[in-house]
Amino acid sequence: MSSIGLIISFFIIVAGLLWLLIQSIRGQEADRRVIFLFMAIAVSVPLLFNISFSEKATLIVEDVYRKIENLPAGSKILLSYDYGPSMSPEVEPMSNAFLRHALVKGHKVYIMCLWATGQSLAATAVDSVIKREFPEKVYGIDYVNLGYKAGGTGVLNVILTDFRKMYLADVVGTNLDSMPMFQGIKSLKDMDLLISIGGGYPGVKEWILFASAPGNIPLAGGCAAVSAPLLYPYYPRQMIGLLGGIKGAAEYESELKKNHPQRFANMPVPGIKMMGPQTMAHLVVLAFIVIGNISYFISKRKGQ
Amino acid sequence: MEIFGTWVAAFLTLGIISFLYRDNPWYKVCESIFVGISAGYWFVTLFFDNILGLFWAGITREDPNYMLLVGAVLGVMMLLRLVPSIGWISRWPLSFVVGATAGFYLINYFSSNVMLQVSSTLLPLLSPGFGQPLFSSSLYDVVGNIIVAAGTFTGLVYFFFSKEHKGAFGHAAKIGIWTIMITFGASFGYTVMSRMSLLIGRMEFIFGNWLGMIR
Amino acid sequence: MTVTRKSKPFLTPIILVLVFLVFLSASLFAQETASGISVAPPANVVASDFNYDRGEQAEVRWKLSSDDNGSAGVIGYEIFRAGVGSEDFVSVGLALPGESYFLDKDVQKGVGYVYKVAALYSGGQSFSDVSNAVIPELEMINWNLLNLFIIGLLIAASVIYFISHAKKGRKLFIRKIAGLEAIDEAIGRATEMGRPILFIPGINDMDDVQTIAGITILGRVARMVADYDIKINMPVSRSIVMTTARETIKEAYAGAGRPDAYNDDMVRYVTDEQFGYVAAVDGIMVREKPATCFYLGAFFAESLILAETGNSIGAIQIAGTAQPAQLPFFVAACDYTLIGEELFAASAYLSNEPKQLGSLKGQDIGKSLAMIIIIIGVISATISRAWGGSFFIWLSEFVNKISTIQN
Amino acid sequence: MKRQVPLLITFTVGAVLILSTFFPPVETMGEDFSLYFDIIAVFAFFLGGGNLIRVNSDAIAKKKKGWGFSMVTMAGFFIMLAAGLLKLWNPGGIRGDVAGTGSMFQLLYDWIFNPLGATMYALLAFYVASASYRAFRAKNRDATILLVAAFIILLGRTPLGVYATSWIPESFSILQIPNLAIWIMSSPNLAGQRAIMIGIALGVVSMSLRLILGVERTYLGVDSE
Repeated sequence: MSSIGLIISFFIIVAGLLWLLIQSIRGQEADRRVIFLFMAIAVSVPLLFNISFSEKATLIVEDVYRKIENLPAGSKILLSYDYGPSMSPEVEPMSNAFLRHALVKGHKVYIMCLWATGQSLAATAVDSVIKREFPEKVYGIDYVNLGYKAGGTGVLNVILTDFRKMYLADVVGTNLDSMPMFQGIKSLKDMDLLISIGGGYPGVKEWILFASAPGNIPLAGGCAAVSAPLLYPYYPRQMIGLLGGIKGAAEYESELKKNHPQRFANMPVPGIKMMGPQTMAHLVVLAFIVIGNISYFISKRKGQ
Repeated sequence: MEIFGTWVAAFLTLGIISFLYRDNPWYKVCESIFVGISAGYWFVTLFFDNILGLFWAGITREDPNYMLLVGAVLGVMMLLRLVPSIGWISRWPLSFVVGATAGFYLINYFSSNVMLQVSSTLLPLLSPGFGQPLFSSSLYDVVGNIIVAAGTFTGLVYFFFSKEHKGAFGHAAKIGIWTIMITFGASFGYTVMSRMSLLIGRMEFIFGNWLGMIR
Repeated sequence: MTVTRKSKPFLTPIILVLVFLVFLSASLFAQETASGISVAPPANVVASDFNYDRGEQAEVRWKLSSDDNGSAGVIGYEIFRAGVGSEDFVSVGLALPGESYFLDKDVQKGVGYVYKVAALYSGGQSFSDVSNAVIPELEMINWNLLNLFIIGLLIAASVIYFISHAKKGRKLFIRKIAGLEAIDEAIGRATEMGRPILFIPGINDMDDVQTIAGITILGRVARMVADYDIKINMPVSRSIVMTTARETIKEAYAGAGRPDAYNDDMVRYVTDEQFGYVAAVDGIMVREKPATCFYLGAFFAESLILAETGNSIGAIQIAGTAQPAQLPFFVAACDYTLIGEELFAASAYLSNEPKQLGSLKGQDIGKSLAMIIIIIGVISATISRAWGGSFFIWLSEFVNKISTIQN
Repeated sequence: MKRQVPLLITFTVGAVLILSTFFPPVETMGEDFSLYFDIIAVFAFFLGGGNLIRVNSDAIAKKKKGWGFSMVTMAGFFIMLAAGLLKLWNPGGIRGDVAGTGSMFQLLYDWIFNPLGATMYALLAFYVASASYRAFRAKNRDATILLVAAFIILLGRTPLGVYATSWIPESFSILQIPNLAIWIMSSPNLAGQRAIMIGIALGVVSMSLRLILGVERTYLGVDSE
């Protein structure tokens, strides 16, 4: 169904843009209602025929992907859910993508959160992603959920030197020492990669200043699009990479699909799905800017 | 019951979108409904939050805050505008509001905008680390710091009122307006995505919840 | 106005007694914990009144326990508080290993307190001696804000100086602001086409200085409009803005000698809801097709909806706001845009009164001050980071100190 | 009397609020005054609401053009007022929370208020497109810079941007569109925002002083003497 839809919609939009181009070459301005019509098509068609584009990862996302991909199997990755339900629709796709990638590479995943609301979101991720898609993974050996601890940067301060000072047990109360994956784990410094997801306070910035920098541990970030510009200055020196908004998640999902085609054949890709109409709309806006300038230059030359 | 709600919402959604084609009775109906309902909504919210929640509760609790009566007196004075003979008394609460706003904004904006923004621009241009070798920081940071400091400086120059934009001062102002233009272009382009997701949300409502065409 | 150091004659004897008592109990207490692998307690705990507050905060400082070296024993500190002379200590807070300061936020003014700090280790707590007594006091002046006060005073003085200095009628050069020069042309166009002028004062109430700026510009615009026979159409979304706008327009028409031409219906209330108001304004624009649209005040996401609808009816649009996020949309969609500061300068600029123009010169002094601080700060930071040199390091720190606000 | 007293009130209230930040005992005066404002605003709403009713009922009475729509507005206004103040269909009855689930107030909010607001907001997507088409034209140097900056950022948000410049070698990776976009957002964009914010703050200082000193008084409707 979606392939036919793809052809039809592409045909409509390309033909329309061509017609607009000819109009502009003749120096006629496109009527604003035509532009509105194009926007309506550009957004609703990909929704109806769920068209999506393979997103090629930008450097800031690819660095994170390469880091997790090249870590030796069994490396220890800490994933921190630092966001609430209102930001969840924008950052959940990326936190699930991180989980899938770490588990498919056989890494050990340590889940925790600095936001109280993160705890229930982490729990749903464990059920919907790990338990359903990776039944072979064993709790306490391959992954653990440490849950929420109040104190924000104070928590980071403590676990930077000793996990057990802050977390004596995991979220369900089992003692850390009874879990094989905690043998020899003394502090954050024993982690191979830290990932913080969330754009508020405490968030990625606090993880950089209070954990990654003092402990010299590599850190990757994930945040809502609106807070990405505030985190860009930390890349690349204090942060190996950053996923910004739905676009970052879509790029990561397409990398996962491209490099692990069989394992992730029918993996849900909310990021890529959402980016379908976004990309189409952006391309139409870009086309209008180009056409607008053409008709301007032609009318100026005609004017002279 | 829920179906009825979705149909009402769909009718209103399409009514508003029809304005894009041109002004029509369908849009006028939606507009008047929106104006009426929202005005009523705000009065009800203000009544429960401010009159009952803030004013009445503030007066009737154990250590009542009688200063709230000041607000009530000023409020009544504002209503006296309806009485033409002493309508001029309504200028008193107005000047109270303007005085309070001016005083509050002056200090607030000054400390948060001027002091904070200036102090965060004081970046070392070359090597950020203390005592590190001269060009240790990567080109990326050096250029970045220079642009931030120079851009802020020339931006301020552009906003100068009392000096002609000529000579060196004029060039600095020109660089300043260029920086500001880059800022406007960049933030316009950056917000396009968030505006699109609003429309995508409405389209999902129309095609999904209402027409059920989306899997 | 010097602050005399608070003398507490009656306290010294009490402290002496207390110290003796504490010494006695501490030594008893210490033996008790000898059994567990105890850690050394924190030493010389000092309590002091938090400076420059309303007497509701007290500070506690201590020397780290000798076993707090990040490896073994100490996993944190617990701070206890008791009234002066009483022994029932209550835990008021925790501190992390390596921290030696705690701010106790819920103390009462004028009540005496003593503190003691326990080093926590897996086996239990190792208590320090009891601190000195402290009575949180209210300080009249917040000296931390001295730099804010001085710089603020400097800029305010420059504004006031130029306002008063300007009275002597010396012509002051003020650069052209395109948006404001265009107002005459825009009003002329409205009179030619015989179509109304739409004035939108933003969607915030009179408790936003941008709305007040919009209303002051309305006063000038209404004065110009009063001379011609065209209507001002002003839908507003706040009731206080409605009454203020009516007052302003009525006075402008009276000032122009045409009090009869004014009627209250020029300004009408629509709704407080942001998008309900925008829907109604769009309707007015498309139906009454104003020749000129003014958007002057606080605008949020709806800025582009108004500007694009205004453009679709071919109106001249002059916008102005101090919301940085909305400026790109106004710059893109409107004919003229007053950028941030220019919105506030507009009423002075249009009034052409020497006093008002003087205040713009005062603003420039503020900008030059900011520019000087930036230059000195950046250069001193660069030199001090690259080559050191104690003067530059001191200068860089000094500039940073005067431009940051500790609270 | 009509002119001196208001100016005096503005001056004293403004000066008191400015100085109060420096004296802890009166530090929180700013918040108290905003409480008073909220109360004044509620009283003033009767003026606004009254005007809304007068204008619309006037249109209906005189059968002005579009008086039918005024009827709709009045109906909406009074229905919402009744639903809220009388708490119709509210499970908790007159004591219940005004927006209790199932109450008419909540239904009107979910079915009418919310979709209308969300759709008006969504119109922005259309207007962003038409504004981009119209405004980003290389008319002069400033407009060209505006255009180029917007174009790079927009391109950086699509896969096209990545493919277009992926051929640039690693050492010059800064020139690749997505990285260029990130750099623009973190350096020049930051500088421009700062200059504007500092300017705004100084504009507010000057405006507030003019208001407090009574130099600017048009808001009072008292033009220069």
